[in-house]
Order: sequence, then structure tokens, then C-alpha cells
Amino acid sequence: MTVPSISITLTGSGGSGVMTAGNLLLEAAGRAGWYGLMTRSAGPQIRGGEAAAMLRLAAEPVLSHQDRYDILLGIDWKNADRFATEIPLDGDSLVVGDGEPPAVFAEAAGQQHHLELQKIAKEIPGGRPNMVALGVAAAMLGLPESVIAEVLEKALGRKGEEAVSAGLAAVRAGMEAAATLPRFDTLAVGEASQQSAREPRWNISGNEACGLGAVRGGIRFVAAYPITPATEVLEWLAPALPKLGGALVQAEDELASVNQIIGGSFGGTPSLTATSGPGLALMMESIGLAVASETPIVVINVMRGGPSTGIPTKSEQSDLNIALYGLHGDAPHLVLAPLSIADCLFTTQWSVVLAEKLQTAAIVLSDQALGQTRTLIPAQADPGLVAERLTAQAPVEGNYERYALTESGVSPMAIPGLAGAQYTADGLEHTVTGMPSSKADDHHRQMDKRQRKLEQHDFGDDWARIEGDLDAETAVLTWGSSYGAVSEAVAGLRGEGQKVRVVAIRLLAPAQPERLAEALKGVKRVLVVEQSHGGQFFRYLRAFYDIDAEMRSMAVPGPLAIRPSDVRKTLSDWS
Amino acid sequence: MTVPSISITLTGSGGSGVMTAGNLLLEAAGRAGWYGLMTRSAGPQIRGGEAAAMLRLAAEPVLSHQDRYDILLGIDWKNADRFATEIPLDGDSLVVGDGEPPAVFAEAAGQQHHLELQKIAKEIPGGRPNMVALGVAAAMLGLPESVIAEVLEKALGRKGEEAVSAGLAAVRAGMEAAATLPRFDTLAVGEASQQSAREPRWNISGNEACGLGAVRGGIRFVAAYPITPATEVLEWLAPALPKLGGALVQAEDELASVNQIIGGSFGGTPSLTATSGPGLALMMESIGLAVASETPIVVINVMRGGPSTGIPTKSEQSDLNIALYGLHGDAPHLVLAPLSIADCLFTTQWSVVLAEKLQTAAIVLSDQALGQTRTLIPAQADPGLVAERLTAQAPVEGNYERYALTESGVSPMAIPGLAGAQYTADGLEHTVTGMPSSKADDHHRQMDKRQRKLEQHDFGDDWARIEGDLDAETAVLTWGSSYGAVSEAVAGLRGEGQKVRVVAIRLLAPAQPERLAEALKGVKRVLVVEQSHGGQFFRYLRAFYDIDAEMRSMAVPGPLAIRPSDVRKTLSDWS
Amino acid sequence: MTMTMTEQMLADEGCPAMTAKDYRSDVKPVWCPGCGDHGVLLALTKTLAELQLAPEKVSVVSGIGCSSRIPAYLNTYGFHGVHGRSLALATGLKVSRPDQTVLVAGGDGDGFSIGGNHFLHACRRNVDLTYIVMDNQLYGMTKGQASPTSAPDWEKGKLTPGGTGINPFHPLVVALASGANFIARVSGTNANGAVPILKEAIEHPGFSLVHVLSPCITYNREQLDWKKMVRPAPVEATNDPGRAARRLMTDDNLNLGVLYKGDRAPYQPDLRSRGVSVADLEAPFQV
Amino acid sequence: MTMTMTEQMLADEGCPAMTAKDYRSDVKPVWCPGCGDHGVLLALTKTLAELQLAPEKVSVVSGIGCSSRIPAYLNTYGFHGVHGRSLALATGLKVSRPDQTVLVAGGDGDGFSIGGNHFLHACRRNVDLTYIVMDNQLYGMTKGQASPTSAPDWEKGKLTPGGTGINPFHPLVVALASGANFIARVSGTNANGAVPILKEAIEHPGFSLVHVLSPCITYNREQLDWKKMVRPAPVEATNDPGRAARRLMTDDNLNLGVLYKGDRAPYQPDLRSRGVSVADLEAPFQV
Ligand SMILES: Cc1ncc(C[n+]2csc(CCOP(=O)(O)OP(=O)(O)O)c2C)c(N)n1
Ligand SMILES: Cc1ncc(C[n+]2csc(CCOP(=O)(O)OP(=O)(O)O)c2C)c(N)n1
Ligand code: SF4
Ligand code: SF4
Ligand SMILES: [Mg+2]
Ligand SMILES: [Mg+2]
Repeated sequence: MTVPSISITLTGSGGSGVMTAGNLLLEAAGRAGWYGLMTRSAGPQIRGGEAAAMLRLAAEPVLSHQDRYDILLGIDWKNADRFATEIPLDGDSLVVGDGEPPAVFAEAAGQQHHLELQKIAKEIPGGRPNMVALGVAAAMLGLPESVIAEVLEKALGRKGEEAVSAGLAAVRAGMEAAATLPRFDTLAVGEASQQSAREPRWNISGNEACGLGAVRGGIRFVAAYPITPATEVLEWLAPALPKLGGALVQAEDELASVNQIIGGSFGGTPSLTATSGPGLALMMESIGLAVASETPIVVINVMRGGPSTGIPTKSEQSDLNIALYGLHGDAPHLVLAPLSIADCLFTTQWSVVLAEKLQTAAIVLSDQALGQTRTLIPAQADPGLVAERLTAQAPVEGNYERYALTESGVSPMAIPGLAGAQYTADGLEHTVTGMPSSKADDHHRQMDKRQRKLEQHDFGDDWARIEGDLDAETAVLTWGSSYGAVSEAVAGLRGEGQKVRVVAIRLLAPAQPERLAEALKGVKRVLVVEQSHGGQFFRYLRAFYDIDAEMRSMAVPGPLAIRPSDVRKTLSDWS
Repeated sequence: MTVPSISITLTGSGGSGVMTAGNLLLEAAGRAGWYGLMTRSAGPQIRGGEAAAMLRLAAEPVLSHQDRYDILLGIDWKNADRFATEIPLDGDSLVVGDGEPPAVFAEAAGQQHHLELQKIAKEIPGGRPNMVALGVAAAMLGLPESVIAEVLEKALGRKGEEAVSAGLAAVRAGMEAAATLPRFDTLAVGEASQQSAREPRWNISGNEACGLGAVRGGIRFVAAYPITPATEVLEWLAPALPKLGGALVQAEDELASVNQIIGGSFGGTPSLTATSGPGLALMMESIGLAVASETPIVVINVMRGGPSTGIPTKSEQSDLNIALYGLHGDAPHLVLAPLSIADCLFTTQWSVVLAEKLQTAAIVLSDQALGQTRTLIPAQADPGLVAERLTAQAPVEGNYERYALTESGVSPMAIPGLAGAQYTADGLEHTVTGMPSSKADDHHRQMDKRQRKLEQHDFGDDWARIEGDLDAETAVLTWGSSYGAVSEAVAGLRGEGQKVRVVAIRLLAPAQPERLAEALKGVKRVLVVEQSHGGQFFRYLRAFYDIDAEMRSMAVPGPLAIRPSDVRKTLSDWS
Repeated sequence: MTMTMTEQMLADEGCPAMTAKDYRSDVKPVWCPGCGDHGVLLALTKTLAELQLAPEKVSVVSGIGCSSRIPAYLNTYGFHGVHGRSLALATGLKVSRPDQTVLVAGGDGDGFSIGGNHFLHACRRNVDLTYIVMDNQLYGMTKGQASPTSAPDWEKGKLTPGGTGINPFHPLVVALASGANFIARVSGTNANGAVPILKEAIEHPGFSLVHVLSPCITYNREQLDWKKMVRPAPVEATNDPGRAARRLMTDDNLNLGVLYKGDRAPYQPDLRSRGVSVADLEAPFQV
Repeated sequence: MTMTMTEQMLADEGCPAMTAKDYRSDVKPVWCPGCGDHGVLLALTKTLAELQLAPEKVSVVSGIGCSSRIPAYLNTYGFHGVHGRSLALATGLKVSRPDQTVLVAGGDGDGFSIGGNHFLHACRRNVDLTYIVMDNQLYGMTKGQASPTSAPDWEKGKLTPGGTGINPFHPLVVALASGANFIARVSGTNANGAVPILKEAIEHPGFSLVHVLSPCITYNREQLDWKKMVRPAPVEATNDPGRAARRLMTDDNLNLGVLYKGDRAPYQPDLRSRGVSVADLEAPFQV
């Protein structure tokens, strides 16, 4: 069953403060006892161009946007038409704003209302149109003034009382101006706030969640080079790490950042970097070094549109190939992907633990849609997974073998400072002690060992999220952020009585063929959903899994998010 | 049927001149009317360590080494045992040399002979043991003294008559000393030289062949950074290009070299670089730029043992994954692999033509075994394939659209200097004119276009080499240098009356599923042979091809070459 | 509008002179209003008009960053490559097409952080390129992080909350140390003042660095003060590296003008045909 | 063998002193007989003995090249990383483990060609590292190509048949220009002469560059002449960058000794606990 929710977009030109209004609305919704999410979109201007804040507010946590918007609220309409494909409207939609909306919206929407936001704002000392718009939105959604007041106080408090009261006055004026507008208060705020407002909740983005997950997992050293849309992971970590006795170093480039974290990890500190496609490409050589030298590192890759510089501000799942296969030589490593914004927390934390445990590189594939979307979710308790590296211990007896051929494939790692276990880590193929070797035996043994580590580890039940009907003959197989739309689509279909199962893979490499076979038992048809042009996930499944069912690929490239309705339609059309 | 051939290894410690002797022997064999190949192997010392020259001489061109050696000839035996796994001996093998051979050889070989090479050499003014050894080898193989004399003259002529006559005296002494040794003159030199000596032949390595293929295809600008085992491609090109009015620039690193060739190609000059795994990894980001900006480039990757620095001096086919999948985003491009040393010529040349024609990046996967092995082959006529880029022509009418959505996907490219067609090439997603765009429509259209170029091109019959029985139920599917051993193995089995087909893929990407289906018609069992640990080729076939037959993977990592007998055995064991 | 000298000469000869506007494409810049890069774009179009170079004979190569967007705004050939590699791409273009005038443009992050190695080697290789670095002492495109030229105590860099705490990179000193053949500084807020210097840089053979103080009004408004702080360099350009070194070592980043002019010959492989055919190269393979 | 002063002191205190041999592992070097790197290895073990550093408190990080093989020959911790990235790896190690003495070693190709950018930024970041560059003005490991420090007319470089034709890279000048805190040169063929300088470099806080003339006897035998040509620098080390710049600009590559000694504070993040827990960081997310 789909969650009852309302979708509203605020739009406006440069300097109109649309993002501020959107953020306040989201925060207020949280205080009022709702859940929801907010995505931003902006024009090509570096700053000061037109922007849109797209919100979905709901009575329960939601993972994706809806197929359509209930309300489009224009602070002004300058260049708003560039968002047309991102903001689908229909006969039930309402367009409200100052002046004539772009034809594309006017034609699509069922209703149109004009409100003189500029004029109303001018009449209030210190009043701004975006605050008036916030009031309009609050009124239409049925958000109580008191909640808006709280939120304003928190956001503008630093600027002094005057700012707060000017803001509030504008909000009030907006609420009044909206008196005659239709209401979209189906969420019954009153009830929601009674019921669940006591449940503590967070307002967090996926990038922030990756940062928090990282330090929960034990990361204390980060080196990185900024890149859109990964920068906020780093911006969150930069002030956080020193508080925990750690450090973040801004490196000169990605070649440096990945090597810095290899150095940090060699020194015994769990270490991480975050980047996006172009930066990941630059890191691949040295990620291979981490694999060969068995030095644990975590690389968060927040995907954006590709190839090359591509579309830096938009989401796509098209870095799956490079993450899985982009290392030269045979270089087994870990690839994981969070399934939702909230899951950025757990998946990053788990990745840290796995990389440390298996002494290898873990690539975490988040994306712009997860990373830069803010969401309201229940507060997330720390599951307590913390990095535990198998280290060599004093006293060291005999000749220390850094790359000893253990049964598990994991060998005790000496940390500089431990007397008697000095060794040289090496990216050249090596003997058990780390001495370079080009002998076939050494090569085979070390390759087997590096593979064995991953094959023999029991990854448990977190490899995927499985939901839906156990007796379904149809399954949707997906990964990463596409899970949001898939989950919503399948909930809708199941609400209509159809039987469908969803398997959303969190652990992409190493492949878990037996687990997937188990998860797909009885399934006859598998729809593979991903946001790429080339069907990268579909191809990967074919390569590494024996799926005993008819498979179809639904691969849709970015920049637009996959919509639940697209998934529903594809499933329905498959007869 | 297997080709009648003789395999001999010369070995010796640093400074013993084993490589000189080996090279002279190969050259002499060529003059005598034989074919063959020679591989070098050396210890870990940078220079002056022990070395082995492994030759196979045959009446017809050969693609791989045999499973065993007939003769092991030690100029001395110091550290020769480190080559034990590379030089399999058996009861029919003969070990000849100065002093006691290492136990591992002595035990394996059927016969042993001692010859005092040092002492014999000392007795000749200016005589050297390696020349004595050359004489011994010549005598055992039945190579006439006159041919050796010719070769010595050519090689030592520059050093003066004295050097030549000292060399020849030593060779003669060696021949005499070998008088009582068994003969391995099954190749009937006399006849061979009569029959086929008139056929002109070449002594060439795969790396040189790549260089020649490149300039035949039209390459006139090369930028590169040295790396083992690719350097000889560049060393051949460095003096060659200026002669043709081109240039080679030694770049500061691989990031620079790949961008330099993108710049060269943007300027209208067919451009290429050569590297190996670690360097390829560094280039991936910018190869993506070539794909997105549709700037043709060719990247030769001479593979070595991986992962990371791995085993720089040994061969492996483990860079298939990175070549196919290592670009971030969806970035369709070309991947080709030469099937033999001689084929390095054609495949490189064809790659240049394809990259230029399809305005994209081509990665050519050669490897150390092809690149650094010298072979005797019939002289290779130039097939006359030359780069032809679809360029915009003067006068330019109207608004020039660099990325016009043509049917073929290929758009006329303006070369700087053409008036009226100025445009900016871009790695950002773009409109048809090249203007940055994050619109879904533009993204989809350009991605379709870049894909379409590759899908719609008719690659003709050169995509693979197909040989063997048309009515076979068993096929071996392979690629690149593994084809040599496979071909020899299958020839052997067919000589014994078995029906087998071989399909060796030269064009790896884009995949050619219909062509392969046609090539495998009637086949029930497919053995997939490759030199990797992870079965990269096998996985790729599963991902992109529907093969209606039982498939098995024979994936053997380096550093030892796959032997024909291994392939035969695997096929025989499959019952 | 009065004509420049070159324009006058061309007009006298009956050729229609190109004006600055003819070098502008019709693409609208993404830059913030007030960004110094607007001035650089203007200065560049004026310079090209001064030089009366045919637009198709000029290529402008850049990396990634706000400043690196400039090629698309010009009516010349252009390449907007990946982050930090513009000098390498331009090197390949220029050595294989010496007939093109090749300009390279970008930011301090693109050129001195990720692109630092190519900067070093471009200086010493001395290919005939003109490199225009729009320095705003931060990363604009990624929304305000410190760059190598940021002051160590600039606390607003989003990854360096307490300031970077490290020595800023001195592009002019490093350029001189590694062999650049022409070194100058201009202000992005004074397009007309920049024109003669850009012209000289383009005309000077070999590798020319033009350091532009180009304020980012969005992430460091204080840079607007540069306009008032800059001054013409108090002394004439020198061609003595030792003297230039002494001067640049104490340079406070505010001296405008040509600061060093060397006379090393540019690196340019000879591309004339030698009358050798591909087939001729096969001889050494013959047994 | 006579004892060094430190050894004597330790012996007096009853501690068993470490000798140079105690810092050597039992791995046999792959270097050619006569290669200058043998001397560097010897000098390094002697220096470590002078300093009496516990082997487990020392890490030696390198890239790829003949010279970069050195870590495995020492009985310290070591990391033989990828080509050109040793300074970056060492930076991560040192800032997160300031208790370790971190040395970085490699060749001119590794450090100044592919590694040039990290060299620039290591100099300016000034982490407390000692960087020992064994300069043989060529790539030994890949069998004899020109490096950034090769003479422009060296015709034996296999990819530059007529000579590189470009300005050699002056590591000391670039180091100074980009902010290195200690700059010295030693000869690989005089291990004993190198010891006091290496010792001083390791003890000096911040980023120290030790340029080693380390002849490659295989690909450029003429470098054996260096032994006769080198001389102690005629003047004392200066701490004035301006004066050092003047000197280094005219340096002929043959002056041995400490050439510059700065006093900038090293970059080292404060890793002391602030008593904050991970849970404390969650507060700002609460609605
Ligand atoms: C490989 C890679 N890493 C990081 C980025 C992200 N990025 C884009 S522009 C930029 C910095 C731009 O700074 P600068 O060159 O000074 O230009 P400005 O925007 O200040 O003009 C960065 C880090 C990228 N595009 N590619
Ligand atoms: C990414 C990468 N590119 C190229 C190489 C090949 N390579 C290995 S060592 C080396 C140069 C070594 O020169 P230098 O650092 O001067 O060391 P030397 O051998 O002279 O001591 C090169 C180019 C490599 N290993 N990795
Ligand atoms: S962010 Fe700064 S550098 Fe970028 S366009 Fe705006 S003002 Fe210019
Ligand atoms: S090749 Fe040169 S640098 Fe390398 S080990 Fe031999 S002498 Fe030393
Ligand atoms: Mg900048
Ligand atoms: Mg060197």
C-alpha cells in the first residue's frame, strides 16, 4: 500500500530564497509529526540561478518521490519552465504563484491561482516573498503556525528577534492570503503529530548519513578532494573528525587522497575517502594497491550522470561497472550500495567493518539522489558495528609473515610500532613475508588468498533487503537508490492484490549467488531495475548469477529519477 | 596437425651473453628457412642477473611454445634453477652444459652432457662461451655454419673483422665440441631452406608489430610514459614517427600522455599511446573524455601480471575487465586484442581505423607474451587500411552541429582551422552543438548516439578468427594471446581425428552476439580459455552473449604461459 | 568606438576588421553576476581583436571549474576537458598543430592543485602556449573550498574549518623555478589593463603564464578589495631569472604587469616530411 | 669498528646499541653491482644507527623504480607503493601516526615526473617527512629513458633519440619555491659523507628534501664521474629563502651539504581526544 503523502514544489529565480523556504517547510513538517523528503534542483548558473525545492511529505517514512506533484508554488516564474520534466503535474494539481506561470505548467495543471507574493512581502517591514510563500504552503498543507514559528526561531534566531518576527509576519500574511485556496491537508497533521511526534526523528541527507555511518564504523582519518555531489560527505566529516581525535586532510587531488588513506590505514587508523565518478576513475590504480597490499580502505563514490564530466548535479547508477570491474589485474574487493538515505548510515558503517575485517578495499556506491536529498526519518540508533582489524600482537614469535596463507585468507597485520614484526607492504606480487616474487606459486597462492577472504566470509542477512510476497512468481531485482521507487511501486501493486517480491541488493561484490537463488525461489519472472543506459546491473547479474527465471532489463539513464509509476507500468506491460 | 618443431633453451648468468646467443640463433634459423619464436626470461636483478632465451624453431610459423623442451643448453648453471617451472623437460630432453646442472633439470631430463664451454672459449683469442654455445646449438639443430657466419657478420660487422672472426672461431669450436652429441635435425634444414627460404620473412616482436601497425593505420602523433612491458612499442615509434613527419612526446605521466593524444586528435592527427595496467588505470578518466567528446584515440595496453604493480615482466590477460568496464558512466568504446605476434600488426592497424571512423576510444589489449617475444614470420604486406575520419568540410553552411544526431551516430568533425565551424568539445553532457546540458532529452539522445555508432557499424569478418571443424560439437572460445596455445592444442586433437572448432575473438567490444551464435552453430560444448584468475572473459561472455551450449571456464592466471597440453587435457577430461 | 591600431591597418588594406564581439559566442556564461571571470572573457575577446587572429586559428583549452567554462563563450575552437589536464591536452594540440594559436585557461584549483604536475612540466617543456589562470584563491565550482593559493588563515573553506594552516602556493615563483618563459599578472576587474599584457603573452614564444586576480564574489566577497589594492609592478620586466626570483620571492600578489620575459626557444618537434614511407620502415625486420 | 657518539652514550647507559647492520633486512638488493643506490642504503642504515631509532618506530615509504626498492632492504616498516605516490601515502601515515619517523625514498622519475604534483604539495604542506631522492637523471627500472633531470642533450634516452631538448627540472629550486623546510644534497657514492646530512634532515622538523646524486652505472656510466666532480657547498646553509633562491638558481648540481634550513612549523593535525563521542554528533540531525 502506498503511503498517503503530499508532494509540493517551490520554485523561484536566483536570490528568491526558495531553498530556505523549502528547508523550513521540511523541518516544520518534521516537527508536526510527519516524514518526508526534499530534493533540490537548480539551473546551470553557478549561483543565483533559478531553483526548485521538491518536497514529498507523508505520514510515514518515504523512500522516493511520487509520480506527480499536488502543488507547484512559484515565488516567481522566471525560467521555472526548465524544471518542467522534473515536476509532472496533472488535472488534480494546483499551480499557485505570483504572475503568469509558464505555459507548460498552466496547461498541465487542473487549477491555477494567482497570489501577489511580492506585493504582500513589500507591505511587511523586512518581509520576503519566500516567507510569504512558506506561509501559503503551510496553510494549504494544514501546518500549524506554531510549528512554523518554532522552526523560524531555530533558523533565524541567530539573526536577532527582528528577523524572526519579520519572518513570522510574512508567514502569517501568506497563510492569510491562502485562506481561499484549496486545502491539501489529507495528512491530518493533528493526528500525526499526536501519534508519532513523540517518536524522535532526524532531518538528514544521504551524504551526512554516510559521514555519520563512517565515524560510527570507526573511521578516524579521511583524505579527500572535493567533487560534486560528494562534497557534503566531506563537509560533514571535516569538523566532526577532529572532535573525535581524528583528522581530515584536503588533498591536492584524488591520486593523493586515496594514497593518503592507504598510508593512514597502514598506520592502523581506519581510513576513508569520498568522491564521484571522475575522482573514482583517478583512484583505481591505487585502490588496486590497497587490494594487493591488503590494506583496508573505504571509498565512498557518490554517483552522478556520466560518462566523463557528464552531469555533475544529477543522479545516475552508471558507475557500477567501474566499481565492480575497474581495477587492473584480478583484484577482488568489496562493493556495497545503500538502498535509501537512512541506509547510507548502515551501509557505510558496515562497509567500514567489512573492509577492516577483510583487509581490502570497499567501494560504497551512493548517488546524488541519496546524497543530496534531505529526508525526515526516525532517529537511527547505532547498531554498534565497529571496525575490528586482525592485528599482529606482541610478542612476535619467529619470522613475521604479513601475508601468511591462513585458512580464512585474512592474515594478522602488524601495525608500525610493533617490535619484531617490521615488514614492507607491497603492490608487487610477493611471498608470504612480502618479498617481491614473480614465481607462479607465490602468485597463485596470494591470488587464491585474496579471493578466499571474500568467498569464505559469511556476510549474513544484510547482503540484500527482501520484501513482498513469498509466493510471488514475479520479482523485481534492483540495487541502490532505485530501491526507493521499486519499493513504492511494488507496495502499490500489492495493495491492488498482486503478488510481487522485491530483492534489493546491498552487497554487490562479492556476488552471493546462493543467497539470491534462495531469495528468488519460486519466481518465474524477474524485472531488473536500474538507473543506467547500458543495463550494467543486468549484465552483472547475468555474469555472476544463475537466475532460473525469465529476466527483463529496465535500465533507464538519468538525469530524471525512476518513478514508481514507470516500474508499475513496466511490470503491468509484461504479460 | 602439430607443426614439426624443436624447442631449445639457452641459459646463463649475468653477463654470459645468453640473449645475444639466443637472438643470433633465431636470426640464423630464419635465414636457414625456418620459422620460430624466442621468449626471454630473467631473474629479479635489474640487470646482469641470470637469464634464459627460450626458442622454438619450426618448419612453419608457430604461435606458441611447446609443452616441453628438447634441449636445455647452459652456458653456466648459476641460478638456472629459478627457471625450472618455465622449462619443462622430460625423458626425451637433453641437458648440455658446463658443469653440473641443477638437480631439478638433471632429474627430469633423459640425457645429460658436459661440455667445457668456458675452457673452449678461453683457448680462442677473443672467444666467448656464449659463441661456443651458439656453435653447439647450431650443430645439434643442423644449422649450417655458413648461415651462422652470415648472421655473425650482420650482427658484429660494426665491431670490426676481428670480432667477427673471433666469434666464428668460437662457433666452430662449439660445433666441433658437439660432434658427439645427439642431433635434433628433424627439421631437415636443407629442404626447408630450399623450399621456403625464398619466401621473405621477418624477425619481429609484438611490440614492434604494434608500432608498425599503428603507423600503417595512420598514427602520426604519440605521447607516452614508459612502462614495462609496453616500452618497446614506444621505443620503436620514437625514431620512426619523425621520419614520417610525426612526433612522439615523452609525457610526465599517463594522465598527461592520454590528454596529449586527445589534444593531438582534436587537432586532426590520428593519435595513440601505449601503456600497461597501472598506466591504463590512470588513463581511464580521460579515456572517458575521449568517448564523451567523441575524439578518436587509440590506447595500446600491453598486459602484465596484476593486480597493482603485480608482475611487470610476465604475461597475463587480466586487464580485460578494466578495458571493457573501467570507465565511469555509460561509455561505449572499442576493445580489441591481437591473437598473435603477427596479428599485432593487423589488429593495431584496424583499431586505428575503427577509432577514427567511429570517433571514439579504442583500447588494444596486447600482452607481455606477444609484446616481448620475437618471432619469425612471413613478411607482412600492408593491407592498406588507413584512418579516414569523417570531417566537416568547407564551406560550412549554417550553424555547425558537432554532435549532430546522424543516423549512423557518427557526426562530421570540424578540425581547427576550418572557418565557420568553431565549436567547443566537451566532456560535460551536451546539446548537438556541444553546449553543456543537463536535460534528460539531450542526455538520452547523445547516449543513444554514442551507443548507436558502435552498434550500427558493420565490423565484417575480422571480429574473430574461426578455424577447425564446421561440424564439431566442441568448440574452444578464446581471445588474445591464448589463441596460440589453443590453436596448437586443437590442431593436435584434430590430427588425432577429433572434431573441434576454435573461435578466437579479436573484437571484444562492442559484443557481436549474432556473429558468435553463427560461429558456434551446432556446438554443444564450449570451453572458454583465458589467462586470468577470475575468469574475466568467461564472465563477459555470460553477460553479453547467449550461448546455447554447455560452457566451461579454463581460467589460468600467469605468470606461466598456458600450454597447448593443458588445453588438450582439459578438453579430453571433459566427458 | 575608436579603432585599435591593428584594426586601422586592416581597414586601410580593405579587410573587414574583427571586433571583440566577433570573438564572443552566443552562449550565456553561467558565472555569478560580478564574478571576475566576466572581465577576463571581455579582456580576451579584446585581445584577440587586437591581434586580429582568425577565430578558426585559435583554440582555447580548459579544465573544470567556473573559470574553465570560458571556451564555450568564445567563438574560437575550444576544448573543455577534464579537471586539471588542460595543459596536457593543449600540449598535444600545439605540438601536432603548431599553426594554431593555443590558449589555455582555468582556475587556481584546476591548475595548481590537481593540475600541478602538468603546470611544472609545461613550464619546463616550454611549448608555445599561453596559460591564463583565473585565480580566486578557492574552488568556486564546488562551492567554496580552499585552493593551493588560499591564505592559510582563510576559515571559510568548507573542508578546512580552522583555515588550511599551510603555505600558499606561489604560482609565479614556481613557474619561474620550473622554466616558464614569460610571467605576468593582470587583474580580472580591469579588462582594458589586461589586454596589452595578454597580447604580449600570446605573442611571446614559448610558455607564457598570465596570472589573473579574478575575484569570486560568492565565496569570498573580500576579494572585491583587490581592485583597490593592485598596482602596476614598480619595475620593468626582467629577463634574468636570478633577479626575477628575488623579486617574485617577495611579491605580495598585487603587482600587475609583465614580471619576467625569458628567451628560451620553444619546444616544437619538426613535423616536416622526410620523404620516408611507412614501407621503408619495414627493412630492419627482414631476416 | 669504533663507536659513534650516540652508541657510546647508550653503551655507557647499559643499553645495547643498534648498529647499522641491525637496520638491514636479509633481502638481497636487485640493484646492479656499482649502482649508487647501494651507497644510499648503507648511508641510511648508518644514519639510523646514529639516531638509535627503534626499527619499529621508523617507516620507509617508496614508489616504483630501482631506487624505490629500498624499503624491503631495511629492517624497518615499509611501504612499496605505486609509481609516483609515495609522498601522498607517507603524508597519510605521518599525520595519522605522528609518533612514527617517516622517511620517503625514490627516484627522480618517481618523484619529479609522475610524482611532481605530490612533491609540490608536500613541500608546501610541510608535514614532518624526510624525502630522499636518488637522482640518476634517468629511469633505471624501465631500462633507460630520460627523466625530468636528464640533460637536454642526453641522446641515449630511448624515447628521446635526439635528446629531450627541454629544460631539466631543478628539484632544489622547485622545492624552495614551493616551501620545503630543509634542502640538502649528498652523494650516493660517499655514504659516510651523507650520514650527518641525512641525520640532520631527519631531525629537522617539517618537510626535508635530500637530493642524492646516485649514479646509474648501467644506463649512464658517465655518472661515475660525479664522484670526482662533487664538492662541499662553498657556503653555510641559509634560512633566508631569498638568498637560498639566488644560490640555487645558479647551482650546478654538484654542491653537497645542507643548502637551506627553514623554520616553518610542520603541518600536523591535533589528534588529541576532545571528549566528544560519536553519539554527540547526532544532535544537529534531531528535528
Ligand atoms: C577529477 C575531478 N575531481 C574533482 C572535480 C570537482 N571539481 C570541479 S571544479 C573543481 C575546482 C575548481 O576550482 P578552480 O579551478 O579554482 O576553479 P573556479 O571554480 O574557482 O574558477 C573541482 C574540485 C572534478 N570535476 N574532477
Ligand atoms: C603508473 C606507472 N607508470 C609507469 C610505470 C613504469 N615505471 C616503473 S619505474 C619507472 C621510472 C623509474 O625511474 P626513477 O624513479 O628515476 O627510478 P630509478 O629506476 O631510476 O631508480 C617507470 C616509468 C609504473 N610502474 N607505473
Ligand atoms: S562561484 Fe565565484 S568563481 Fe564561480 S562564478 Fe560565482 S563568483 Fe565566479
Ligand atoms: S639500472 Fe641503474 S639505477 Fe637501476 S639498479 Fe642498475 S645501476 Fe642502479
Ligand atoms: Mg578558483
Ligand atoms: Mg632515476
